[in-house]
Amino acid sequence: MREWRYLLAEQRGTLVAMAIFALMFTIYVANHPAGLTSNVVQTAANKGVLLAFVAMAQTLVVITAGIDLSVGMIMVLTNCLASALVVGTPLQAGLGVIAVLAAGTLCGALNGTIVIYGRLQPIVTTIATGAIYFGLALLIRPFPGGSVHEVLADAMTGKIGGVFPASIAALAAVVALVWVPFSRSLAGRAAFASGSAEQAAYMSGLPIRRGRFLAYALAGLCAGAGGLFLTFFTYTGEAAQVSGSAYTLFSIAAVVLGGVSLYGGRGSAIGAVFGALAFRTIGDMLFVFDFDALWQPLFQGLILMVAVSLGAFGLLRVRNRLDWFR
Amino acid sequence: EPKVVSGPADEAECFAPWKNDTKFLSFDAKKGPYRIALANGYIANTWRIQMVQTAKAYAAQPEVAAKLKEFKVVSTGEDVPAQISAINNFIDSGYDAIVVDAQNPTAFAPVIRRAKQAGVVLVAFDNTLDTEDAINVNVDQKGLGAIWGEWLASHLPQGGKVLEVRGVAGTSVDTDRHDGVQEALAASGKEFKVTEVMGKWDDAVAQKVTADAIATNGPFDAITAQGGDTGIVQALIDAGHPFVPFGGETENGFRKFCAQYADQGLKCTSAGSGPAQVAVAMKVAIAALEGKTVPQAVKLPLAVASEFKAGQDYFPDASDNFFVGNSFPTCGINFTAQEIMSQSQTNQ
Amino acid sequence: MESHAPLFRMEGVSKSYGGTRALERADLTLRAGSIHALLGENGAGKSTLIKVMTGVVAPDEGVMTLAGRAVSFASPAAANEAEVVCVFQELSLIPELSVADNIVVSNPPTRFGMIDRKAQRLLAEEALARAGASDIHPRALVRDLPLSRRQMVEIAKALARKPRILILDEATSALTASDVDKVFRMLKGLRDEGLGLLYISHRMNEIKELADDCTVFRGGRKIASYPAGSKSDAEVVQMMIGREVSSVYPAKHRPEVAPAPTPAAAPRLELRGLSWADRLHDISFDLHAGEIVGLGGLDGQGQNELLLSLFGVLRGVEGQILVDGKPVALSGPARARETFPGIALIPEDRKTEGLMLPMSVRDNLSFAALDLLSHGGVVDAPEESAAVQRMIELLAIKTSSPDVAVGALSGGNQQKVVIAKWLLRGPRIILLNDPTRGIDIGTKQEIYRLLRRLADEGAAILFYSTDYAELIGCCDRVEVVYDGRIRRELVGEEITEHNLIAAALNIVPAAEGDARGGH
Amino acid sequence: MPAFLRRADPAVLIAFACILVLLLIGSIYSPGFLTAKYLLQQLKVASFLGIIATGTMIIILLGHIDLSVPWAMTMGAMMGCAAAALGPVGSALAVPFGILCGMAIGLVNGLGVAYLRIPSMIVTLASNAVTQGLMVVYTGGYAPQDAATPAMRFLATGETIPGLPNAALIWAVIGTLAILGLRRSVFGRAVFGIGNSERAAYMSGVGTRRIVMLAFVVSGGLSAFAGTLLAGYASKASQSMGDTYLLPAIAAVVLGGTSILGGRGSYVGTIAGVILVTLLQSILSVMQLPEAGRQIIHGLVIIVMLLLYGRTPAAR
Ligand SMILES: Nc1ncnc2c1ncn2[C@@H]1O[C@H](COP(=O)(O)OP(=O)(O)OP(=O)(O)O)[C@@H](O)[C@H]1O
Ligand SMILES: Nc1ncnc2c1ncn2[C@@H]1O[C@H](COP(=O)(O)OP(=O)(O)OP(=O)(O)O)[C@@H](O)[C@H]1O
Ligand SMILES: [Mg+2]
Ligand SMILES: [Mg+2]
Repeated sequence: MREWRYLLAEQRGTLVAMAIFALMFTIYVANHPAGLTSNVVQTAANKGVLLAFVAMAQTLVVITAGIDLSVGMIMVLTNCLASALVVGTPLQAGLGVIAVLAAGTLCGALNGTIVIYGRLQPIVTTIATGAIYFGLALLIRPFPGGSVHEVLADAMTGKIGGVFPASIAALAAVVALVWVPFSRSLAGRAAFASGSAEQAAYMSGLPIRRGRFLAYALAGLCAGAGGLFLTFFTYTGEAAQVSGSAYTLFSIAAVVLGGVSLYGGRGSAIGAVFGALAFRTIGDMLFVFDFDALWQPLFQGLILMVAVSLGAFGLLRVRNRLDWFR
Repeated sequence: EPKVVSGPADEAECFAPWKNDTKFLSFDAKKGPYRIALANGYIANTWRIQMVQTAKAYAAQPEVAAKLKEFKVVSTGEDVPAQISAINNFIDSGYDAIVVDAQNPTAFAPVIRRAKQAGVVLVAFDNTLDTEDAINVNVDQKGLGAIWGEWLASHLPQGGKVLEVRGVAGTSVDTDRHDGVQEALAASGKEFKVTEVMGKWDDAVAQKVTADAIATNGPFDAITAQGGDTGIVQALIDAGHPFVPFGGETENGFRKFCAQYADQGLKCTSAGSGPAQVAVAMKVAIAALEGKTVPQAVKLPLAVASEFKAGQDYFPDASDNFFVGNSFPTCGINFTAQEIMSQSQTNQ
Repeated sequence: MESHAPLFRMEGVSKSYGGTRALERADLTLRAGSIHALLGENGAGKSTLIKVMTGVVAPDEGVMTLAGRAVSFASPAAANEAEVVCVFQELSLIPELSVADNIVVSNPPTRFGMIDRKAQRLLAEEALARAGASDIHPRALVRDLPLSRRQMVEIAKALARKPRILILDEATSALTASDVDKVFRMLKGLRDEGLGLLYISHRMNEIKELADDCTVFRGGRKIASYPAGSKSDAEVVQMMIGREVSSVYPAKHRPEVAPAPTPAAAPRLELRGLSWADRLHDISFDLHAGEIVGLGGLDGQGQNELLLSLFGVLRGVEGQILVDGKPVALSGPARARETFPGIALIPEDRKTEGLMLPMSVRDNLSFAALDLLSHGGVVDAPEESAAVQRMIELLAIKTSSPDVAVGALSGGNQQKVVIAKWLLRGPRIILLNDPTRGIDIGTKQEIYRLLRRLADEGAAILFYSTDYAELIGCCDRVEVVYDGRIRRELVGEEITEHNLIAAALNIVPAAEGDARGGH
Repeated sequence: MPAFLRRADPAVLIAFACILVLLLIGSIYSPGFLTAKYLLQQLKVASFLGIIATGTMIIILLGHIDLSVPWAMTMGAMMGCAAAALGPVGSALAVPFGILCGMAIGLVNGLGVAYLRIPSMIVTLASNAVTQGLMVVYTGGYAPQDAATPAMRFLATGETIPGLPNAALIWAVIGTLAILGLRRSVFGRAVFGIGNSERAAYMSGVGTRRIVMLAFVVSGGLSAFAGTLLAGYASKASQSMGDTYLLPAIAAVVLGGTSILGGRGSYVGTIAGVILVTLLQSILSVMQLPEAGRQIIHGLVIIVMLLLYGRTPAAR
C-alpha cells in the first residue's frame, strides 16, 4: 500500500505528462477529419519524435542543474552533416550514421568539458558553443541542399508492418539504450545528485565530474539523433538558425511539461518524451480546430500557458507555505 | 497523375511558363467546389501576415469563393518538419489542393511524393520546391539579385564601393539573391569593391549593421539590400552619408524615402516579390483542379519600379512595413493596400 | 586488534581559509576500539580538522598516518576508499534522492553494470535497522524528512560504508533522547568491534557517557588530550572557552522575587484549540510576557508545525491565535513580524531557512529588520552598520569582519547569526526551534542569559529544544507534545528529566509519587 | 593603484580590459573603429541592450530568467506607435503607454512565477508566445499605425548634450538607479536575498512574492521601453524587432559576472558585458568574413573571455 504510493510519487511528473499528452492527442484525433488512421499517427509521431530527441538531450543536462541552449544547434549541425555523410551504399550510409552520432556526442562532450573543467556557467557556454556549431553548419551547408540514403530514411520514418510508426520504435530504442542505462548507473546517479546538491554529492564521494560529463555527452548524442531524424524526414540539410533556436526553446517547454525540474536533480527522459509529444500536439490542434490564420499563434500561446499553469493546481493542496520553495 | 501536354496554358497571359522548355500539365478535372489549404510556415513578420491576408481576400472574392468549398490556412512556425506534417495532414484529410509557402525549398521531397500518389495538387510559391512534381509559382530570386546588380552597374560607370546588405545566412533566398547581385556586378566588367553585411531582412538589424559599415568602411558609392531597406536609408540619414543609388526591395517605407529624397540623389530601383503572389498560386491551383492546362513552373512578373508615384507605387498613409507591388494585372489580381490590411476577420 | 596501537595519527596539521587560521599545528591520535571526543567552542577548528582528515579540504601542512602508513586524501571519495567515513555537520545527503539511494550513494550494488535496486533496498534496510531507524521508509525522499530523520539516515549511510574509522561531527545535534540512546548503543557496539570513532558534540552529558579519550581544541590549536573522566567539568570548560562557567543556566523566576506573569493582564500569546492537518490537534495554552515556555517531546511530534503555525507559515490552521487578547490572522512571516508586538521565529534548519549563506554577515544580520533600518525604501547605511556591530558584540559572533560570507563561519557562529538577526528587531514574542543546536557551552550560557533578560524585559518566549537539560535549566513551564497534542504541562519543580521523558513517550504517570521513586 | 581600482572586482576590470583589446583588434582592421563617431554610435546601440540587460539582470539575480524580452519589446514599440495614432494626447503618452504594456506582460510573468510557482523559464516562454500571437492579430487585423513618434525619435537618437545620444543618457540614468537600487534599497537587498535563498528570505518576513512580481514588472517595463527606443531609432515599429536581443542580453549579464543561479553580481559588470557584446557583434558584422566564420569567432571569443575571468570557484 505504501509501496505503490512511493512509486506513484516518484513517477508523478512522467505520469502527468502522459496524461496531458493522452488528453490532447485524444482531442486531436477525435476532431481530425481523417480520424485515427495509421497515417495520422505516423505524421504526428514523426514530428513529435524529433522534438522528443531534443527534449531528451535537454533532460540529460537539466538534471545536472544545467541548461543546454545549444541542443537545437547541435541538431542543425548534425542535420547538415547527415545530409553529406548518410549517402551512398548501405555500408557508407551506415558509417555515416555512426559518424553523425559521434559528431553530436562530440559537441555535447565539448559543452561538458568547457562547463565542467572550465567551470563556466552552462547557459552562456552553450549560447557560445551554439554559435560555433551553427557556424560549422553554415560551413557545411551555406545554402540548403544535400541528400540522404532514401531507403534508410523511408524505413526510419515509415511504418513497421504497415501500422506502427518506425520513428517511435527508434525513439524507444534510444531511450532503452541511452537513458535507462544512464539513469541506472553510478555516473547517472552522480549526475542527478550533483544537480540536486553538488556539495553534498562531492562530500559523499560521488564521481560528479564523470556523471556530469557523461550527461552532456549523451545529450549531444540525443541531439545528434534528432539531427539524423531531421535529415531522414526532410532528405536534406539546412543551416537554419531560427529553427535551431526554436527547437532549443521547445525542448525547454517539453522538459517542463514532462515533469523535469529545471532546478536539477529530478525528472525522467521518458517524461520529457511525453512532454515533447504533448507540446507538439498543441501545434497540431491548429489543424483540427478552425481558427483564423492570424489567431493561431495566440491560440497556441494560450494553450501552452494553460498547460504550464496546470501544475499550479498542486498549490491548492500545499498546506505548508515552505513547500512553495521547491 | 497529371498528363504532360503541349502548351500554351489556358490563361497564357497569367500562367507564363518559367522557361521555354517548361512542361505543361493537365490534371484530370475534378468537380468543384474545392477544398484548398494554405500551408504557411512562419507568420510573425509583416510579409507573411500580408500574404495570409491577401490569400483570405482572394478567397473571398465572389468568383473565387464560388469555386471553393473550404479554404484553410495553417501557420506552423519556423520548423520545417511541422510544415511537412501539416501538408501530410492536409493530404490525409482529403484536400484537393495545397498551396505552400515553403520554409526550405529542398526539404519536401517525401511529402511531394505522397501528394502525387494521393492525387493532390501541390502548388508552391515564394520559396519554390526543387521538384518537377509540384507546380511552382516562381519568383526568380536570382534574377531579382541580377536586376539590382545590373541596375547598380549601370549607375556606376566607373565601378566603386558597394554596400550589400544581405538577408538570413543559410537560406536559399539569401544565397540566390546574393549570387544574382555578384554575378551581375562581375559581368559588368567594372571594378566593384563590395562590403557585405547581414541585415536579416529586418529594419532594425539592417540599420545597425549599415551604420557600423558606414562608420568603418564607408562612404559607399551604391547600396543594394535584400530587405530592411527602410532602416538602411534611415542609417544613411542618421550618419549624414550622401544619398547614393540603391537597389532594394518593395517596402512602402523604402519607396516613401525614395520618392522624398529622389532629388537629393537617392535613386532607387525597388523590385521584389509581393505577398500577393499567393493569389496567383491559388489561381493556378484552381485552374489545375478544373483540368486546365498549366505550366509546371509559372513565371511571375517582378514588381519593379524606379519612379515612384504616390498612391500607385507607394502609399503615403500606409505603414512603412507594408509591401507594395500587389498587382498582377495579367492575372486579374489587383489589391490595394487598404483592401489587404483592413481585411479583418469579420468580413471574410 | 591492538587497542594501544594508534589507528590514526595526525601531526602538525594547519589550515587557513584566506586570512582565517582555522587549524594551527594540530595533533590527534585515535586508537582502534575507542571513542574519541573532540571538544571546543564554536569555531575552534573541529570541523576543519575533520574535513582535512576526510579529504574535503587540503591541509596547508602536516602529516597523517592511517594504521602506520602515511596517507593524504585528495577527496572524500579517496577517504571512503580507505574506510574513513564521516557524518558531516552540514549534512551531505542528496535531497532529491530516496533514502535508499542515499545510503548506498557512492557504492551501490550493481547487476550487469546497472544499479540493482532490490539489493540496494536490502542494504539500506539493514543499515537503517543497525542505526535504529527502521521507522524510515527506504523509498521516502530525503527532501521530505525532518532534520532529525535526516541525521539518522546520514548515520545509516555512514554505517553502510563499513568504516574502519567513523567520524560523527555533531551528528546527534538534532536528535532527541530516545534516538540518541539507540545511536549510542550502536556506537558502543562498533567500538567493541574495534573501530576508531571520533565524536564531536556540544552536549557535555553525551560526551561523558560515551567517550574514552578526549581532545580539546581552542582557536585552531590542540589544548590537551586526556582520558575521559580524568578532568572535572569545570576544568574541561575552562580549557574549552578559556574562562570558568559557574552555572550554565540563569536563575528562573521565583514567584517571591518577580511575580512576572500577572494573571490580570491578557496573555501575550494565547492559543485556543489550534489544529492543523493531521499534525496538530486542539492545542491550547497561554504565553505571558516575562515567561520562557518550553516545548518538549520527541522530535517530529508537531513542535515544528506548532511554531510554524504561530509564524503564519501554515495554511488552514484551525482555532484561534490571540496576541494581547486580540485575535490575529497570520498569513505569513511578513504579517507575523509586523503584528504588534512582533513575532520572531528562529527556524529549524539554519542553512535553508535561516541564512543566505553566500551573503555577508552584515546583509544577513540586517535582513529581517531592513524595514526598520531604512527611510523611504533606502537603507540607512550608518544605522545599519551600528546595529550590525551591536549584534555581533552582543552574541560574540566570531567573524573577522561583517563583510565575510556567513557560509564561512563555523556552524555555531552561523546559528548565532540567525538568532541575532531576529533579536535586531526587538520582537516581543520569540519562537525558537532548537536554537542552541551546535552551539558551544560558553555561548549557550550567553544565549540562556540573553533569553532570560529578554523575558525579564517583557518578551514572551516559546522554546523548543531536543535537549532535556536545556528545558529543565531554562524554562518556567514546559508543554510536552505527543502526536500533535499537548500531552502534559509541567510547571516549576515538575520539570524533571523523568517527567519529560515519561510524557514524551506518552507513558501514563501511574501515581506521581511512585514514578518519582521509580528509577 | 588608485583606490577605486583596488576596490573593484578583478573580473570587472578584466572585462573592461577585454573591451579595449577588442577595440584595438578592430582598429587593426579599420581605423574607423577608433573614431568618436563610431564609438558614440556603439554607445547608442549598446544603450538599447543596456536597458534590457538591466531588467534581465534583476531577474537573473533573483535566480530566474525572462524569455519574454523579444515580444515585450515588440509590444512596447507597437503599442507605443499605436497610441500615437490617437492624436496629440496619444502621441504624448506613446512611450508611457508602450512601457505600460510591457509591464502588463511582466505582471503576467510575475504572477505565474511568484504566485503560481511555475518555473520562470516556461512562463516567460509562454507569455512571449501569447504576446507574439497578440501582435500578429493586431498587425493583421487593424491596419496598424506603426510610425515612431517624434518623441521616440528624440529619445533614441536626439542629443540633449551635444555629441551624446539621448539613448545613452537614458541608459546612464537607468543604470545609476539600478546601481543605487540594488546596493542601497530595501528592494535591492531583497532581490539578492531571494536569489540566494528564497526560503530564507521568506522566513525572514520579506514579501518575497511581491518582490519577485515587482521585478518581473520592472523587467517587462524596461524591455518595452527599450522597444520604444528601438522604434525611435528605426523610426518605426515592426514584428519580431526584438528577436535579436534576448540571448545577447543574457550573455551580457553573465559576461558581466552575474551568476545565473542568482544572488551574485554587480551592475558595473553588466555595463561591461553590454559593451562587450555590442562591440563584438559590431566588429564581427563589418569584418568581411563569411557568416560561418563570424559565428564561430563570436562563440570562441565569448568562451575565451569567460575563461579569462568568468570561472566559478573550484569546489575545493
Ligand atoms: N569555508 C570557509 N571559509 C573561510 N573560513 C572558514 C571556512 N570554514 C571554516 N572557516 C573558519 O575556520 C574556523 C574554524 O571553523 P570550524 O568549522 O572548523 O569550527 P568548529 O570547531 O567546527 O565550530 P562549531 O562548533 O561551531 O561547528 C572558523 O573561524 C571559521 O570561521
Ligand atoms: N528509489 C528507490 N529507493 C528505494 N527502494 C527502491 C527504489 N526503487 C525501487 N526500490 C525497491 O527496489 C526493489 C526493486 O524495485 P523496482 O521496481 O525498481 O524493480 P526493478 O528495478 O525493475 O528490478 P530489476 O532490477 O530486477 O529490473 C523494490 O523492492 C522496490 O521497492
Ligand atoms: Mg563544526
Ligand atoms: Mg527538529
